[in-house]
Amino acid sequence: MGLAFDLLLAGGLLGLALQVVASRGLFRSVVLFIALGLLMALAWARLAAPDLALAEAAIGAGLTGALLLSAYRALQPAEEAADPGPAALPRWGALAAAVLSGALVAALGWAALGLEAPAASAGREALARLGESGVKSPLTGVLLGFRAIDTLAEVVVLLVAFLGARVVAEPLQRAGPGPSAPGSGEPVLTAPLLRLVVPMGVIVAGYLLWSGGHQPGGAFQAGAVLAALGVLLRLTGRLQPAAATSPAERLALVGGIVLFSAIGLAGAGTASAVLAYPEAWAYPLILAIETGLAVAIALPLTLLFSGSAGLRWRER
Amino acid sequence: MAELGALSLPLAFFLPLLTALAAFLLGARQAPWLAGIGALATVAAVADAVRRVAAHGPQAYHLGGWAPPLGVELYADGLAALMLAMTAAVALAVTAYAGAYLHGQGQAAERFWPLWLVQWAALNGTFLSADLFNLYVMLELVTLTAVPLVAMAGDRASLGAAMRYLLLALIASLAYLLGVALLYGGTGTLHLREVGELAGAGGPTAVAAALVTAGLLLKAAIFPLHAWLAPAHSSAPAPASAALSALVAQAGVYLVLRLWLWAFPALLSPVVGWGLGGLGAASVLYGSLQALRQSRLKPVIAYSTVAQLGYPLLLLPLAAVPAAASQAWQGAAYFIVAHGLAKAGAFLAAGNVYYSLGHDRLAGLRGLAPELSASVLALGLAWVSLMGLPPTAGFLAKWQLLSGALAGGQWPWAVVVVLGGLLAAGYGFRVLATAHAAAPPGGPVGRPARRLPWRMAATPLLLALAVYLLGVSAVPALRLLGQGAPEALG
Amino acid sequence: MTQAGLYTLAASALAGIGVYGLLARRHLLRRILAVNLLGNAVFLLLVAFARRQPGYVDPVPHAMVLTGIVVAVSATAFALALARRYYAETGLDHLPEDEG
Amino acid sequence: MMAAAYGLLPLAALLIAVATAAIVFALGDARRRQRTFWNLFGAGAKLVLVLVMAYGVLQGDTFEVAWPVLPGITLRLAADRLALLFAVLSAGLWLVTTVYAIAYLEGSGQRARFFGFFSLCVAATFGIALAGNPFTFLCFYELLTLATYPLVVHRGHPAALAAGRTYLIHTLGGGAALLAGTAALYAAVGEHPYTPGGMPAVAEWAAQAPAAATAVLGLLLGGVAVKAALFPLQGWLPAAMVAPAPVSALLHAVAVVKAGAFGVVRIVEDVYGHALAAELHVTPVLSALAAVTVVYGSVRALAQVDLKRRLAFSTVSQVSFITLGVAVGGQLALVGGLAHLIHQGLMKVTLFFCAGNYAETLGEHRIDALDGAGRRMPATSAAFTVAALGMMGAPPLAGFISKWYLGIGALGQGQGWVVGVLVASTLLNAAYFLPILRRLWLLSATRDWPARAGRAETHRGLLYPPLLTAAAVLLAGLLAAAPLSPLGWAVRIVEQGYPGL
Amino acid sequence: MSVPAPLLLLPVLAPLAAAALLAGRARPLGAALLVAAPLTGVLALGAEALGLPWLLLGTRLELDALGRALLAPTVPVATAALLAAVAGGGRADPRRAGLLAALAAVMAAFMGVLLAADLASLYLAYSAMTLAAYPLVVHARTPEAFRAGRVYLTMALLAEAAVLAAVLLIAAEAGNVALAEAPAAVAGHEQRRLLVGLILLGFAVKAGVVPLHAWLALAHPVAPVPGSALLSALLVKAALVAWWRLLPLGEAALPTLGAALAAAGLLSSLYASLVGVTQRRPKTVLAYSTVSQMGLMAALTGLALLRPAAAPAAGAALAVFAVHHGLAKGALFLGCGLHGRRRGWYLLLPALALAGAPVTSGALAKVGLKQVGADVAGAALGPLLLAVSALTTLLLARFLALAWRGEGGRDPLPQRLAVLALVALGLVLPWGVGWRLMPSGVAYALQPSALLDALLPVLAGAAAAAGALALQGRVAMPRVPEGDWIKPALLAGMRLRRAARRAGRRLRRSPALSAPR
Repeated sequence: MGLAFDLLLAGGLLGLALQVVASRGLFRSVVLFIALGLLMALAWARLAAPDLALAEAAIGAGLTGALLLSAYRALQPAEEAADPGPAALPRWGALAAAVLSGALVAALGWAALGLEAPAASAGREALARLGESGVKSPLTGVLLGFRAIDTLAEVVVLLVAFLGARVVAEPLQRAGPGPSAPGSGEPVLTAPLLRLVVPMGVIVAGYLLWSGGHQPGGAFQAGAVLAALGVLLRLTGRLQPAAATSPAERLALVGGIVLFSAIGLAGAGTASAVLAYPEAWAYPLILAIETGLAVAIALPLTLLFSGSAGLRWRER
Repeated sequence: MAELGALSLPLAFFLPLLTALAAFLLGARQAPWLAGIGALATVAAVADAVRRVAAHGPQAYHLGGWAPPLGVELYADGLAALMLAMTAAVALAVTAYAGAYLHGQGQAAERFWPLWLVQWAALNGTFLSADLFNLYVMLELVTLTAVPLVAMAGDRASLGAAMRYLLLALIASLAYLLGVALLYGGTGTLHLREVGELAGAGGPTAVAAALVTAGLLLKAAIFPLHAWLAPAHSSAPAPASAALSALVAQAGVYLVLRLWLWAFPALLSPVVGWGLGGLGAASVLYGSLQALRQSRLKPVIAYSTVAQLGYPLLLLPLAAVPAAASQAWQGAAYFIVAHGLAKAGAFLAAGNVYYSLGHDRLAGLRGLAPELSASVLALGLAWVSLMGLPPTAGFLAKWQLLSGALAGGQWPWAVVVVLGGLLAAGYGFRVLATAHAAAPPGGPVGRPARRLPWRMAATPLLLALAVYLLGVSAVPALRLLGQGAPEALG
Repeated sequence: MTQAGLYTLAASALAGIGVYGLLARRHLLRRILAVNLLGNAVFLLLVAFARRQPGYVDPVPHAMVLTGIVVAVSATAFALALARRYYAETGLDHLPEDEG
Repeated sequence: MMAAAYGLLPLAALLIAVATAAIVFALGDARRRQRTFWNLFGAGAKLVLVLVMAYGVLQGDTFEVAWPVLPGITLRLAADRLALLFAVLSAGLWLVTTVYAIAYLEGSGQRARFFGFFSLCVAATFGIALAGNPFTFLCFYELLTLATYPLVVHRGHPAALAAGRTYLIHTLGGGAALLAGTAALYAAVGEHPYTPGGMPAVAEWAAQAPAAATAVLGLLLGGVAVKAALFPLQGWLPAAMVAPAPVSALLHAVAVVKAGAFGVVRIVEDVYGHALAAELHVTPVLSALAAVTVVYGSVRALAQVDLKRRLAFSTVSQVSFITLGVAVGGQLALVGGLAHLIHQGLMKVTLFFCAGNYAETLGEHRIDALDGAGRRMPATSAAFTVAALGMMGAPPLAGFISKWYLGIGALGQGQGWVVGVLVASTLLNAAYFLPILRRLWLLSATRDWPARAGRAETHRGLLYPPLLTAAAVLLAGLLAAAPLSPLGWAVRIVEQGYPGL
Repeated sequence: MSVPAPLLLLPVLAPLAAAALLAGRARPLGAALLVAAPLTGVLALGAEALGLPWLLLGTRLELDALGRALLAPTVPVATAALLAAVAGGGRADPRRAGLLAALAAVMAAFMGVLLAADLASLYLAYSAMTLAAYPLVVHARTPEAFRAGRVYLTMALLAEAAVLAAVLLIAAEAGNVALAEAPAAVAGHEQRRLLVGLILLGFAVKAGVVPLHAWLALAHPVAPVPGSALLSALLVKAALVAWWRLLPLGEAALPTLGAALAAAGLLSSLYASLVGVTQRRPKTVLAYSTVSQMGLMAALTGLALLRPAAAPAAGAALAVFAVHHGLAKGALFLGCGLHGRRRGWYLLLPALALAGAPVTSGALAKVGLKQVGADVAGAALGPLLLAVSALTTLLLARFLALAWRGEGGRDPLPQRLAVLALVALGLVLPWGVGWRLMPSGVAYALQPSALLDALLPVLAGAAAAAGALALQGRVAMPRVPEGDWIKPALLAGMRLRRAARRAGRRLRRSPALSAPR
């Protein structure tokens, strides 16, 4: 029964993926990709990875989807047929691509299936020594304990993506989903709904953050929720794009990383090594770091969606 | 447990990173001096690391105190130390140069500094990390800092180059990650040397190695995956071009060597070696021929990068030949160092040309030499190393490669090395001759519109001179390289 | 066939589809989509690996995937920004064929 | 302390030239007086150091500086007699040429660049002279190529650039061959210092792998043959004539072609040893090529109407005598070859100085425009005459001495045909030099020459160098039997270094 | 009489110093020194050998017997020629300084040839002389002069090539051998025949052995008078000096080469006299006379080569012959430089001497030749020599007829004195030398039978001359160009070159080869 469901799920994944690639309409592809993300989250949930499912749903499907849609709109020619569009791949080219992809599938499948799961692995050791990390959730232990450097670097990646996007930034009028002028055209329910959703979201984020220590959740998921809130506010015009990054935003952008680095470097003195935590303080420190990280994840994502250097509350 | 003594290893990553954050926080106005201080601090950390490696052998640092496979290890052997040192030298030059180059360009400066400093941190991380997945993150960091630098000019050409670069780099990263996933699935570890011990030479490992290598070769712009490099590297602003060619692309080559010699030595059969070496050779020849055909200065230099990146791969077919291995190994490693310094010098000198004239068309460079003599001199000096002529580090590296190839009886590589040098001379002198040419009647086309700040004039010259300093004797560097080298290559 | 094996195969196929998309489609957005497909394939593979042995979930691949997701979204966001700017400057939604 | 410094003289001499280059580069174009001072100071100081070394070597001192460059490979500067023969030539002519060049380039642009590379060029030549092993030789040999290129293209016009390209294609190609050869040699036998009579390790290797040894010897000789302008690799030399006269003088007399010829000496005598080279059947080929070059260069020179081009082809011809002397074998021929190294340098530098003087003072490059120039510029023409007659091998000038030893050396080796080459060369040299002399002295001018600016026939800086070198040509021949003459030095080298020949 | 050895350098250096002074500003002093320079040669007579091991390849200077004898004509002829040149007209001649310098150089070089006692020095002096003579030949700067110069230089240099080869061959065996030992070295050389052949060939040009004489006939007429005098009286003798110092005379018998040389010499003599008669310019006639006389001297050398035992006698005879010829020819050429209407009287005595009239030095010289000839070749040579003598007389008659009347004008006293002095010395010196070297010959020459012998051919020649005079105007003299074969040869060469060029052009135009470039 379970396997049948999995089979269905996998088939759905592949079918969607094929549609994403093969579909004629670009919009359709984008939407299907978002759907694919959701299915993927489902699959991961099936594979005992609820944290990942959560993150994939929020980030992989949600935020990425929002970004894609916004970009899709921006890439539409102002007038139809102004752009001939990319020439179709010649038949032999498509054939070669198919052969190559097929070969990859074959090799990969053969190799991946042929791999014996090793008796000893980093994962087993991580589970065995989870206690030393100061948290109870294995994932958080790995992310913020054993392999903290990856997490740190990954947040830097996000910051860098923001910085890079600033380099290629478009004028504010064209940036992100475009300037939204709320008020007249806004559905009636929007404002009250938002008034409900935003505090809820913040609370959920806080909960996720806190829960990350022992069950599914954590800085990423919390950051994703916050970012989703930001997207929402930006779309509804509560948040307006700004041409400059305010000092507060700057601080928020780097604060998490600086905090993480500072605690990490302090570990060389207070604990055994860089990125080690003194045993007694491990949990609070990790929580502090996670808080910083959540902000450091949410803000760049929001800004990236907004396509602007900063955000300002709409003047009332 | 971690040794506190080797704190300089994590610091080599953290110091530029924190400087970048500070530079971003405080804005463009404070960035140059901040960057200067951060650069000096980083150089100090690197110097300490290098000193330790030289004195005490390879240094390992277990981040968080977690030993592999659980934690991530920073590992500095001779090769890594050499790369760190080279990176420090180039980065110092780029930092000094960029301060003057970007002076007065508020927005560009504001964006450049954090990106560049993070890139430096990520590069140091790439050279130091002994963890395959951590390497992936570092590589992504490098890529995502590199592409905006390429796009900085914001014109059609640079945006297209950046776009192509980004897409290919992302694919490369994912190919690498796919390989890493397979390796973890097979060995249960991500640690480089443990993977080397556990992976064996089976088919799945071969697929993983192929994926990893394909990704890295794409990042290193090895033929036939080279097409993105030249437009990208020639579109970036000069200091970024220098960093991209001297450091970023070379990091890919470095990782190819690192992985094949440490993680997949069992797979390095003659056929595989000859295949990879053949790709390197093709890169050398193809890049050189392309460089000969360019009509602008920076693309010439960029294609020269394609050519030069191919040389270190010649080590792979030689590594298994006992008579050749040691020399080829030294040659390849020294080659990366020499190329890095020389290429950075060349790009910065080209940047001076661009800065002064507002263009870098070769046809417009006639009669240029008197106006920019220091820069042209630097360009010439750097090129001597790229050609592999004495008394430069490039020559010594080429000599070692050549000797290795000959001692191992694999003369085709020797032919490639010699031929590559000749071609390099061909495209190099094409440029230098133009610069030496008498001005056309009516003065040089486009007289220098801008005076060159002395820092910009001096930096490429100093980089070029460093190549000569390393050309006086390679012994100290090679002794350093010997620390922790695989036994077959020692 | 185990559950993990099934998803392993699915991941392989997904990777193939992603690569095909990269090779066969030239619209920038489609290529970015394809890159994401490829990324998803890798993640799926890792998640499947984590679940290979009964009664045991390997947290390390999970951590890798989580990190990977953030990296992927960062890269995608930047790529989209770049593509938009490229389109704004050139009016092209694909890269010209002539390379080098 | 003093003793240590004394031993470091080779390095000091090398660094003086490099430092001169650096200072001159740094001074820039504008500061003429300072540049002149440093140029002359550098050249003078180096000559003094070289002479001190020469004296020391005569006293039996050894000078050696070596440092490891790569594992198992050292950069080694060693002052043996042979090295100093070449070093004295280069240092001496550097000084003279510097004086000349300062006067010659007065008022032209890019002098900082010119003199900087000029100094580098001499540094490289000095390094070639004192190189103590093939690797060191290779390093400086390539450096020489690089340092001379900017000089060749100095004028910067398209012809100069084209010549520069020709020059590079030849010399870099040669350099590549030398690189490959040297690397292969090292790969086979490792590093050994130059050993008069040949390195024993090479002999052993050649016994085991004669084919490889022959191929490597071919590569090595092919590499140096380019600079030595050996047929058919001589094409660059006439092309390089577009360079200013002091450069031509430097290329032809002091640096480049001599570096090649000197390389032939080192490779044949000190790496393989003549006996081994002969055993591998390389020396006969080499001597045949040299002979062909001698004749070919002379025949081509006959047809040239541009004075410098004629001189260039003459160089092609004359330099091969050095190669010939080495290839023929035997002590006497080697003496002749080595002496010719100096003699040809003195003669050719004089000729180029004079050609430069005609070009600079009279504005004439063509031979047929020089009718009656002897009356307007008697001193220059006298110097030219001495050098030209020397080239012909007319006694008592330097060239005669070389030919004498080459001839009797070849006969002593049972290679009488060399005498035929010598005789043919004499005749051909006469055929292309005597008409020039006739025009200079015996024909009357077809146009009015530019008036003298002062009392001297031309700038004194242009006048004295050729007179000095012409006097040297005369003295080198006239006093050949004196102990410290070039011949005497060559005899010393051969008697003490190559007793086995 | 003992003179310090270093003074041996004086005859060489003094003319050079004089030339240097002439080039500078001390012209009068230079001129004086120049005229006096040849006189320093006398010093050499009393000097010991001088060794200068540091010079060239180890130089030795010494006067051997032949050199000693040759000083007899050298000193007076050179002094007279230089005096004539210095005192002679054309002070306004812009090329006078050049002429004097060239004369000085030739002078110095010839002295060098006489004094050289080692191989390298001999070669040095000889080749220097060759080159230094060129400016003399082309002094007039006319196309004719340049043609003569070209022919001269070409032939001389080709010969020099043989000389160089020979010198190197000797040196390879014996190093820079002292000339006293050179004949032995050559005799013992493993390639003796080749070597001797090269030596003969190499110096034969200068010696004017037919057919290598062409340059003489071209060069003498165009050269200025003092130059011709030096060329004809002295320069050509350098070849003899070289032969006698290098050939293995008295050391080894080389019958074939010896006979060939002797035959060539005699034929030269006959041929040159015959051709000379047809010439129209007095100096050309004299040039052919020189060829003729040099042929006899070459024949003497050949005889010595033929039979070693005859070498000493042949050497003595040669020395006497050379002294005689030098003085007489010097006087005749310098006489040609006079302009006076009665210059024939100045020329008569030397002409008679050359013709071998009894009691003249010519008679003595011929006695020596005859004696050696009879000794080596028996009586067969007698009639031949008779014919030679007769033809010589005819030739000189032709010369006198052409040169008797000068074109008029006053000659400076020094010039006239110079000629007269040579005439006078020509009467005395050969006898003096003969007395020392071949006393028996002197005695024989003065016997009546010998006088008669000498008279006979002279009379025959005179008769022929008278006949020719009688026929003058009625029978056309065959016209032989100066240098006989050289002009047709040059013309043929030119035609050949033109034809070749034309053929080449046609070839290039032919469609098969005209591929687009």
